Amino acid sequence: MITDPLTSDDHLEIGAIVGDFTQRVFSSDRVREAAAGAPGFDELAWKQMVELGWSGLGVPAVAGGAELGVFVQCIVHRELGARLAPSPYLATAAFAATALDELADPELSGGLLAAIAGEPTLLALVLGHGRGWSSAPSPLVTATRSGAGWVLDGAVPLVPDAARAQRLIVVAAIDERNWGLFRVDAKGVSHPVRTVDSTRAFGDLLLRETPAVALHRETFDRARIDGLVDRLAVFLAAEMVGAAIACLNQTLDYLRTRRQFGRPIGSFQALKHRCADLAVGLTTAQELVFAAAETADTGDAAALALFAPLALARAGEVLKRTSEEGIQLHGGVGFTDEFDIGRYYKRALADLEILSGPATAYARMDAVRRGWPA
Amino acid sequence: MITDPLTSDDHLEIGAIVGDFTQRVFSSDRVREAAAGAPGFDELAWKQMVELGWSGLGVPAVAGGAELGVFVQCIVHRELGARLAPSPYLATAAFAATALDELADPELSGGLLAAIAGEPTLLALVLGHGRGWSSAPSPLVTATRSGAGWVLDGAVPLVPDAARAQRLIVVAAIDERNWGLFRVDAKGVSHPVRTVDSTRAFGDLLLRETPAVALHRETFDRARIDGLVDRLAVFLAAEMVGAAIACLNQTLDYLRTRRQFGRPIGSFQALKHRCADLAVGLTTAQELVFAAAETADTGDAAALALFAPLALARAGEVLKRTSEEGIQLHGGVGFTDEFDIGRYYKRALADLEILSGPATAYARMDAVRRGWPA
Amino acid sequence: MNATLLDHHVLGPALPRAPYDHPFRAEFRAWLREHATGEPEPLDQDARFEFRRRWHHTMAGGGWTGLHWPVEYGGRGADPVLQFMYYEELALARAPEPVNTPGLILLGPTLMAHGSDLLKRAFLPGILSGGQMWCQGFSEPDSGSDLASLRTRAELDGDDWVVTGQKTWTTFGQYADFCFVLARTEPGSARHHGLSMLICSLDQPNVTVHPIQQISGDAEFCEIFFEGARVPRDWVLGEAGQGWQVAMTLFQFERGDQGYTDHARLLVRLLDCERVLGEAGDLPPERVRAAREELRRLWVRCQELRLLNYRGTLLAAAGRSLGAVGSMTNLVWGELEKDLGSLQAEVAGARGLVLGRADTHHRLASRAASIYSGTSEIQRNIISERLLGLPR
Amino acid sequence: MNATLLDHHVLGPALPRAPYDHPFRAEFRAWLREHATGEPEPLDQDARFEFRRRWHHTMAGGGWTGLHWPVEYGGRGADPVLQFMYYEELALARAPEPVNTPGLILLGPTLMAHGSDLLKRAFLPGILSGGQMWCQGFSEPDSGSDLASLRTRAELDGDDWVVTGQKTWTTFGQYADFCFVLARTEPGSARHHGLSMLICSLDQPNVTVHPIQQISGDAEFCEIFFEGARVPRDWVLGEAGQGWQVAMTLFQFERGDQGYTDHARLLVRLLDCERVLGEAGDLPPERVRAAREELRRLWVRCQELRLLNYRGTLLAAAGRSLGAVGSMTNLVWGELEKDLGSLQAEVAGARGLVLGRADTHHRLASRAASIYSGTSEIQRNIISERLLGLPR
Repeated sequence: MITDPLTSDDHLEIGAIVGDFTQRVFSSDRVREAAAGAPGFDELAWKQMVELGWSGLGVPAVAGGAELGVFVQCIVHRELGARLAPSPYLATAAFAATALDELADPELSGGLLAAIAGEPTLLALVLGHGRGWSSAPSPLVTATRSGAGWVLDGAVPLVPDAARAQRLIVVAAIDERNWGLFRVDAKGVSHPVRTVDSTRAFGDLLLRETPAVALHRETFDRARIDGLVDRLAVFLAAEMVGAAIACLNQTLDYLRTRRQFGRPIGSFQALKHRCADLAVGLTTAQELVFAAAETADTGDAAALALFAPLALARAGEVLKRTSEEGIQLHGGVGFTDEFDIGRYYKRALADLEILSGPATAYARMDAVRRGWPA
Repeated sequence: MITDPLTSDDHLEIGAIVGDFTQRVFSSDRVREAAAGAPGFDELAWKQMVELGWSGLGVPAVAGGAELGVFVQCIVHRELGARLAPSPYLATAAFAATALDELADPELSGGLLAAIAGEPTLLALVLGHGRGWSSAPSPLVTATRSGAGWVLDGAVPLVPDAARAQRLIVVAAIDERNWGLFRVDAKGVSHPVRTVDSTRAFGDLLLRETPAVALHRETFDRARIDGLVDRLAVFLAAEMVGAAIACLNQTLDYLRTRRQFGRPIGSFQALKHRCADLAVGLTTAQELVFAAAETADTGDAAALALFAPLALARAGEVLKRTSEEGIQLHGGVGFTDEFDIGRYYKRALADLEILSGPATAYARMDAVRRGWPA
Repeated sequence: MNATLLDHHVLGPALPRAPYDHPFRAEFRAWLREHATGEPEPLDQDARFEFRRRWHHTMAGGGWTGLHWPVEYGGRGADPVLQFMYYEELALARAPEPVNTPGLILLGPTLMAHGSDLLKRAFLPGILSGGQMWCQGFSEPDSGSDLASLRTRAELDGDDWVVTGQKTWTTFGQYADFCFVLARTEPGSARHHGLSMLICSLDQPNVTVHPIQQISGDAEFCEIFFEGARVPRDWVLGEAGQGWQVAMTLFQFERGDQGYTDHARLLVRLLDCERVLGEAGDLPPERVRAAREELRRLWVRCQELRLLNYRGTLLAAAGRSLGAVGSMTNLVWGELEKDLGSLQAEVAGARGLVLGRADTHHRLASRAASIYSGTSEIQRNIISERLLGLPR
Repeated sequence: MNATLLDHHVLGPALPRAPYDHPFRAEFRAWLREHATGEPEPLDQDARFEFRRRWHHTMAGGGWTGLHWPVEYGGRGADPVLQFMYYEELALARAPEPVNTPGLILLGPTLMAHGSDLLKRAFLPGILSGGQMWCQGFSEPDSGSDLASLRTRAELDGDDWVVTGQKTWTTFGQYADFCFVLARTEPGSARHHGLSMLICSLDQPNVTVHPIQQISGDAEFCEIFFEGARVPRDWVLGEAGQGWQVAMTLFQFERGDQGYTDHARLLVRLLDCERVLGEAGDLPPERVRAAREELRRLWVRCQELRLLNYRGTLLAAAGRSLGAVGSMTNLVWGELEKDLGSLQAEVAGARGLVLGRADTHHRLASRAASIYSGTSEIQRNIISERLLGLPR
């Protein structure tokens, strides 16, 4: 298979452990079973992951987490992506935890972070400025003081895992330049939406003078939100690249097995060359993802501001293309529900929307490059 | 080979006659020989074409031409393109003749048109508004009254065949809204430029109070120039599609003959599929070209305003891609001067600049579509 | 407003031999204005098929089905250019998609060419009216693209053929009354020899039709199990043992007709994308820009498909062979259909993920387009070998 | 101005293990600031080679050639990460391209691995200094991509091998003093067996070097005719008959090193395109827009190539096999080089057609990139079979 950017013994061991777990817990049958009910995730599997300490991999040690950093978390994401795992790991342990860690006052957020690391809690992050590095001029969610607390107003479509989260962490606009981080109860404000991807519990969010608790100590500007999205993008990109690897592997298995005209169809050169091109795209996308992860851990924010959109854009394009080509290379069975390949395509479509996909990522990349001396 | 849009017996016969002539007169050796001297064209061949009456195919009968229309002319252009014929046919018999026929006062232009139909005259058309359907705000060439006549000023780079033309037909701006058609002597104002394509005599034009004769009776607006370019585009597109057909055929010949790993390389499926894709692009581009030609002859200007840029854009893209892929599929010999395939690539590059290529054509297409009810 | 310019805008520049002011267009358009509601098709597949079946009856009532069938068989004897305009007009009117095409396009004309008088009398009227629905039985689980390796067999038992085997990828088999089945009728024969084309009623206990669940939620294709299904001895098209030749005749009709309808329906859907993009949605500006670029590329590709269809039309009108134009049409259409399906959902942004929407459904369903009517790969094989003469 | 940000802008985001503030970069950059003029290379090929040869001597004088060679052979024993930064810095300084790479990159290291002490002493110093120029003799007219089918043969005659045959695609053979020739030394042997790697002086009457005219006007590649050329008996790398294994060692160096230089030079050229686009030229606005889009796509592809090179560097540093990363690098580089060549000329508009300009020349020359170092097709074969395990 393609070159693995994991090289240290530690990382390889973590990869093997995570791979063993996900292979067992997120088998194709179990994933299909979980999806057959309400869209969302496998609760038992989530409990097990929390018990194993994985939900706290990115949580600071002071809050009871392992504080192992982005690179290690990406190893987990890659495996979850490969299995199309129905899991709140992305929404809770990556998105919500990172927002809390980056933007919240530790005294106010400590309990939430400890909960993420220690209990099978369910949080979702609501980006009230728009999806991804949105340049939308008007915010989707605004925060207003109300007595001693705050109320939030606004509507956000298709927030990942919001349909089953207990609490929502919301980035909301306080005024034209200042933003804050808030906590609201999900009950009554989050409405489940059935999408093509049954492995995530998307919810439409409708906030109407909804009481909220402020978690930030100081307000922050758009640049801080973009910096947050840089980090989120790396996690999502790692899931996408994991899914793409699984897509390619399943397709290769099929090509090696299926026979037509008296030969395995994998011996037809036109198909081989297309697989080679997929492998090249996948290899480079994966390198971008793990370079971004390593860069996030070294704290080079300027480099991350380029690597993150690059990784998200290319991982998204590669997953889309690999799953599309995967369907085509499976021939007739590719577009039936019998094989898993179509499920990867559906997940690709959903993943591409979570942070608004390649076009938005490239716009971020261009903006960052324009900001540099020419 | 690919489906031929020529279907009537008349057209097929014309195609066969032209094909016989060009095969004989524009053999690879003779074309290389002509190019070895100054860039430009084979004068003897041009004389023969005039004697055969081909230079007057598009010239009105009153001026001694055959007035057979655009479709028939495109049959000739296709064969000339296929042979990379070094010939002033495009510049003189197509571009200059069409401009004269469309924009000039017959009484003033009759002599020139008669010369095109009857003698081996050499004219070049200078588009002083910019290349192709240029949307450049300021004109490249302006015309000013001077005594009883006119003088022209301006600079136009790389005018096809201007380096060897005797006279230039110039579209020049009279004021902000009005344009005119002028005749100037080429001597002293046209400077030869050596380009990658030795089959056309490109010239840089420098006009400084150059005396000119007005050929229009009434001035005309930008829309009329765009309409003229629509017609020119069809001729150029026909040459490009002819060149692309020859490219593909030469590549197929090579693939059927050359052996590697004990098989003709044309039996490798990856190469076959790429040839299939080239053939599809070529087929549809050729259909666009001849649909445009037929539309030009029926006089449906609204349809032509779309077909012409479509044909030019697709023919250009297809010739570029077919010649590039042709080089690649020839392997090592593809980028040497020994085989002709590289010459097609060079001609493609030059042809793409003559009317500024696909991007400009698509801009025209968009503008025309925007002008319609939505 | 100038009606011809409107047509230009939707379908593209007028084609010299199928102009927008053709009297046939005017006549059909007048009828359509009265009968076609433009109501969108239901998303539920059963409801959708019913919807289309009703439209077929409406069309048949007006004498607008089987346009190309000879007058003696109830058609209008329309030449290919009229057919071309017919399908363009249907698309412009946003009429439901046709049903019973396996009967109208494939089996009907093949019956006229190879069928006995008995068979023609028995089946042609029901095909035209839509009273009997038809499906085809060619592909098998182990002979997807390699038809000659089929295994379904039929043996004579008294006055009946007894059919045993499995067919797959049968479009709308669950709604069909009859299936035309290619089966091996000479034991021990190989490849293209010893096959026969049988007409088999699906309304018998020895036939099981099993719809195949697709990623779109549809089940447009079926597996059909023949376990001793019975076919009257003379329900054979052409001679017994000549099934391959009959099938080749039939496939020619498939390649030829399919294209007529496609570019126009695609162009109408592209117009819808353009409208959605023109409205103020919540798609960020960079995605709007990218979608507009893609829209333009797809418009150009639709024009190319349109000209391929037009060329196929003119060739057919001149009685000449389509050659590889059929494979090209298929290839271009399949790839275009997928990309348009993607664009339609893309312009809806995140909403294009939500189940129960037409754009969401189309995107998923479109993935089958480059597979089910001969994969793009098979078309490229055919083009490179038969048209370009590259060695096997 | 922040120097690190400048590097970010040109080369892309800093790589964690090859940071812009690395002391090696600072040291080399200081030397380059003093010695590299940034003067563009001449377009005439002979002048260009001379220009590069002079630069090689300058570099050798500073001890900056053969950076990765062990100190005992005159190098600096630099690890792959230093080499990676070395090539990035050379590109940033717009230094001339290296010459004698067949010697420095391929033959030198292969000599160290397989050569006798005699051969090492005789040839390594001249490679390093550039006093002796080297070329390779592998491809033959009838064995372009299928090396094992080569026909050049060598027979012992007294103390000499006598070489007969024809090599082709030999880079800069006309400037070389020596050629390493893969020849069949065991009569009757087949494919990979019975081959030997010989070192042949080109300065002898029985060798003719014939440059091949390219479409760019260059003749970077030569045919070399050996008509009884003589090679001393012990000028064999490894054992006689083991030439295939020696060649495989050699090819490993090729795949590994080549990439180091490429992405950085491409990124510098891309920067030039960006500057040209920023100036008010006569390119119409729609072409400027299209060029900007392409520029962005190429920048992304350069970053991908850069990360492939970086991965190759890290693998080499860890002493691990490159696997198919070499083929991927080759494939990605070749396609990128062509597209960048096209963009460079495109931003010049019609002027990009004029002979005697660097952009015109580069566009034509770049067409060879996906062919001469193993075609893109061969790389895809290798990737699909060796890496992905698809059947032959």
